Amino acid sequence: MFDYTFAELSSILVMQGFAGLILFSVFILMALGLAIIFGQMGVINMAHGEFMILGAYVTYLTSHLFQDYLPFAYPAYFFVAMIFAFIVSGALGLLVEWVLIRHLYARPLDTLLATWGLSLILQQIYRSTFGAREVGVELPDWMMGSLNVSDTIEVQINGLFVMGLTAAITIAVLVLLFKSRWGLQVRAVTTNRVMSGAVGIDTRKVDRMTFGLGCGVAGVAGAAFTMIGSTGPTSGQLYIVDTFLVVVFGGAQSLLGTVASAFTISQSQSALEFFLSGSMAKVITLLIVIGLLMLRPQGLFVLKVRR
Amino acid sequence: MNKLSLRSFASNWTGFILLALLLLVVFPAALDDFRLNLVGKYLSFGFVVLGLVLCWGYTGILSLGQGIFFGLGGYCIAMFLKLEASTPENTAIQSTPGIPDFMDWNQLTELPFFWEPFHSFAFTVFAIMAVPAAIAFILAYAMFKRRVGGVYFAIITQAVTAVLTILIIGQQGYTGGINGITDLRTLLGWDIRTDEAHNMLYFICVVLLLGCILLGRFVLKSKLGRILVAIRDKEERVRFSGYDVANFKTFVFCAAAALAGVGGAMFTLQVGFMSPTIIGIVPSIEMVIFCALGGRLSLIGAVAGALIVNAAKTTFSEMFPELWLFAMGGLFIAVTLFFPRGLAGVVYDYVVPFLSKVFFGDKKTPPGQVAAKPAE
Amino acid sequence: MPHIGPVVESDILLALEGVTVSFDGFKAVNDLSLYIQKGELRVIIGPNGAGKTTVLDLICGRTKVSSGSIQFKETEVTKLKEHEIVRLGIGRKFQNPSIYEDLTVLENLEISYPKGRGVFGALGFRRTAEVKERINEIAEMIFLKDHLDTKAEILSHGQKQWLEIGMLLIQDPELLMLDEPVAGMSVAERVKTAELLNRIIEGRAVIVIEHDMKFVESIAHKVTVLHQGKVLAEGRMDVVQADPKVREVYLGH
Amino acid sequence: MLDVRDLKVCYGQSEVLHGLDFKVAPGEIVAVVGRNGMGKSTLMKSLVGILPTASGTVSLGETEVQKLASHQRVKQGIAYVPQGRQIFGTMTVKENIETGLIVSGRKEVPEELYEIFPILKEFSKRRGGNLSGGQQQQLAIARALATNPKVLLLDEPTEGIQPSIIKDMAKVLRQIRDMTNLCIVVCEQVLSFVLDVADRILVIENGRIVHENTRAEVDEETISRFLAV
Repeated sequence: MFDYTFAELSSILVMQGFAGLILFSVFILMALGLAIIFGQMGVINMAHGEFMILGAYVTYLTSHLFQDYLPFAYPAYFFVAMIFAFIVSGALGLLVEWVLIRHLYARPLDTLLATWGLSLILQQIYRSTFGAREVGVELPDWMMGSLNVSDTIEVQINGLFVMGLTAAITIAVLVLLFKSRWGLQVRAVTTNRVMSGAVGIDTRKVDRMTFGLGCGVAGVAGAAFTMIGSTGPTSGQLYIVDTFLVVVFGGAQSLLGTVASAFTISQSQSALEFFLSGSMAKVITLLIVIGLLMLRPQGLFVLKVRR
Repeated sequence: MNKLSLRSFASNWTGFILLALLLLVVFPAALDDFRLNLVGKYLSFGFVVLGLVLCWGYTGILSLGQGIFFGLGGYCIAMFLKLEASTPENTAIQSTPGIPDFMDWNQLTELPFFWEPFHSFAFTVFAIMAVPAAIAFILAYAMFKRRVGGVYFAIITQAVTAVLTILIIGQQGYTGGINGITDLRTLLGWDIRTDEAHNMLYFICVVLLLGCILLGRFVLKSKLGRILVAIRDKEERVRFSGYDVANFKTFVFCAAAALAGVGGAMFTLQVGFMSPTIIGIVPSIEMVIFCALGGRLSLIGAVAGALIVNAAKTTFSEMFPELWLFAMGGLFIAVTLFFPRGLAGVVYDYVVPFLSKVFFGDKKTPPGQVAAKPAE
Repeated sequence: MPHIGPVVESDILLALEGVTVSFDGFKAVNDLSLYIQKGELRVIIGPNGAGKTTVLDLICGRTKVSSGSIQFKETEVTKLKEHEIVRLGIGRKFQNPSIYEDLTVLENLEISYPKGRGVFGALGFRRTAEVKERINEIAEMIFLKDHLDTKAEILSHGQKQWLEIGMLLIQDPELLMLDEPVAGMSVAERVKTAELLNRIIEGRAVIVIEHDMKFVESIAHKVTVLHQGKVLAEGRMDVVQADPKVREVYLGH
Repeated sequence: MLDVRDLKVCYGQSEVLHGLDFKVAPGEIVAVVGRNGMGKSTLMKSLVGILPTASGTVSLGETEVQKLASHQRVKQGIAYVPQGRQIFGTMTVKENIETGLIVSGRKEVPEELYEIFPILKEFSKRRGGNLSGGQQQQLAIARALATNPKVLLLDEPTEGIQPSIIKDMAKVLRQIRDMTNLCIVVCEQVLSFVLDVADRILVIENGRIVHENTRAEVDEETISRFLAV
């Protein structure tokens, strides 16, 4: 690496940083919903990736709908798709909670197995419906192209858009959790489930809504995901392990911890990619995270609760 | 309810004898060479599920990384076989004769140092169990001393699986990459590709497996077995009875890894190759479902589970490839929701009481007359 | 009543000195000092939240001290792991009976038998005549001789309490700590338990946390009253009962 | 208002309450006294539905509630201030009170609550965990009152609180009773507080009511004998 000039080196670093930010966005999008469900309810949802992919497929379908029937509104289709994605994934989440998850709250390891089964079924449904090949959406014109920051640095607009969207979704979830009545109930139930019931909160309903919301957020994440990559039946599986590590590493109950750990992991991975091959970078990142978890089993950010 | 306690199950031999008869007499008599070899392949997963019964069913440690230990055992024997197959005469056309072909393709000119010991058969046999156990030890000791458990441990085993799989795929020159180690021919000069060899290997596999079942029984019937249950149900009390819980958990996790390693070696011998597709995250979690379906508290049941799910997989994915994932996913859900103790649980709760009612006309099954469901 | 009077240095079995533990700023135990002599039976009483259970947690290593020292037989135990403290000779009974529900009474006692505590020791452990004899002896003492093959989960609440006491006795600890040993017991069971305790305290020190004052009167040598993590009063039962500070804490004015 | 008949409650397989009978009229304050471990907390928890009822009935006016889940009982008008207060420590004072509003669907914290507990208005943005013990107790009571109850259950409200504040608490509870005519059941072992606050006293021992009397007729010596160290 000593062959580079300083300017080249710094622009490479910026580009790597930008790639890291996109990875960061993907992690955040996946991890937000997971953190809501795992952090607040203690449920391991291995089908989370499939809920996300569902959102991506909904976006794909919506884009075709617009192409065929509303071509004039095509530039705006994404925003409609995002809403659809939230509704469809969220509704499926509510159903799954009612049929499956509520019977397994006392058995966290079993939720892991049952939701894995669910993920296999969903994958096959996607494969039967959309085919095994990956599908992509056509980006509206305004999202194409890239911005030239300097002679050697350019950034893609769709990447920037996804980052902005990620920030918006994160803020929306934070606002929902800290400002809404639903968030109030969720935080109460997380702090003290028994006492929440005794002040009149319907804890079962809160559980169902929380699971549904976590899945809905995954759906929106899937919609955003279509802007930077194509979607296949097994795309969801690619990120599930990393995402769980992000959530666990951040401290399961802290959303800010999730954001911080997603940032750390994504940046270190993309920085390492500069020196090593992609797979070795991933190996080393994962090993570092595992090592740190041995030192701090509760994660980076432990919420201090006085009982 | 006419439930039999799990202990009366563990203490009776009917299930074991039926399984032994089925594997040693019925299958060899009824199946052709090809099918028998397939059963042998399925049975190599039986070793893995025995380990899962010990560490998941009895101790409560769910590992989503057994595939890796299976793979490590398989790679150990595959390296030995590959070296035996890569004589300078056989590899004369390579630019560097005498090293495995994939190394040559990847411009290696010399055998990597960690391959050297695998010239020795004795070392290989040792490594098949020791390498998985050593990796398991490093992971388990660190985690259990820090009291990381439950779902956290499960997720971390999965992450470790991801790491090792990526490493094996990425380091093509040393491991054969995504294709794995293929074209294995002879074991100490004995051609393992013939039908006779397959039959012989089948019997070796069955005898080893039955031996491991007995070993598992020995562990579960000892005081150690009861301590494992105690750890699963009330870890803190065990600490306050003066035991170092982390040591026990580490032991059982390592034992499970070593068993998986033996299974991997038997797999490689019977199938003739080892590759990353057999051992990643997805296969690892499938191994858990073999165990869950058969019964996570039953050694015999779990082995039966491995046979049934694998046989179903072969049949289904030949006939209705579309339906296989539905069936598999449905299995995961149904077993966890309705039959947490798996088939073995069904057998002891319903089949045995029913049989004893039919044959003995009594309501209570006398211990010792418990029939086990045939494996298939 | 034995062992009341000036403390002789060499007689001290357990010494807590200046022990403090805080949870997020809240001091559950505050600069507490407590000495237990060999062969003494000490009852700790105090209102809810006074830190009684926390003191036992500190001694047996379940909670780590924030500052201060705890010495047992002149060994500092604050840095030891739970199982190491048990092996030194401290046994602990929890407030809610903590037994292995899935195992029989016999197996519960066998697991607690202080041999074969390593992994391979446990693997090679055999139920010898000596072990059986010891188990029978204990089972008889805790009134469960006829229930050796009963699964622990179907025992009555009182029997579970006895079983847990038995699991400690089989280890023959020098210091026995019992957290509310008669909670949830019927009157008849209480009487039997008092009898049992009076028998097992011979030759060892015992710390009991208890609320049932009749029961305390029937067993106590010396009483320590805790209040807000500190020792409020200490001494003979009748003296403590007459102490105005104690009356205020319990009764108000 | 509150009518409890032959209430039996079990922990696992052992029965802790062996059939309690009592009634509380609207506007009445009843104190349940007894030493630790005699079943007071169990009674409170079973009334609010945290512990299941083994047999017997609990009625609120005309409605039987013993089969309902906690939040449904709260909706029917039972409010609960637990032992140790159990406020939501990481949430602000205002948010803590708002959790009690959910059941009635109200949005704003009623001004009356702040009038009763002015300190809570002042500290409404602070985290509950950072309040002193006495302030937390006020918060726990305010949170319970926010559910608009007919019956208020308090489990050892004086635990860990300075004697000077205990005096005030009795006054506040009587004030609340006068304002809303709700009935109050309070479990206690501090006799002075009991005598300050209660209209009627029940003594519970080993899961049974062993003594019952009105405040006017109560003999302090008798009660203190039940509580004595």
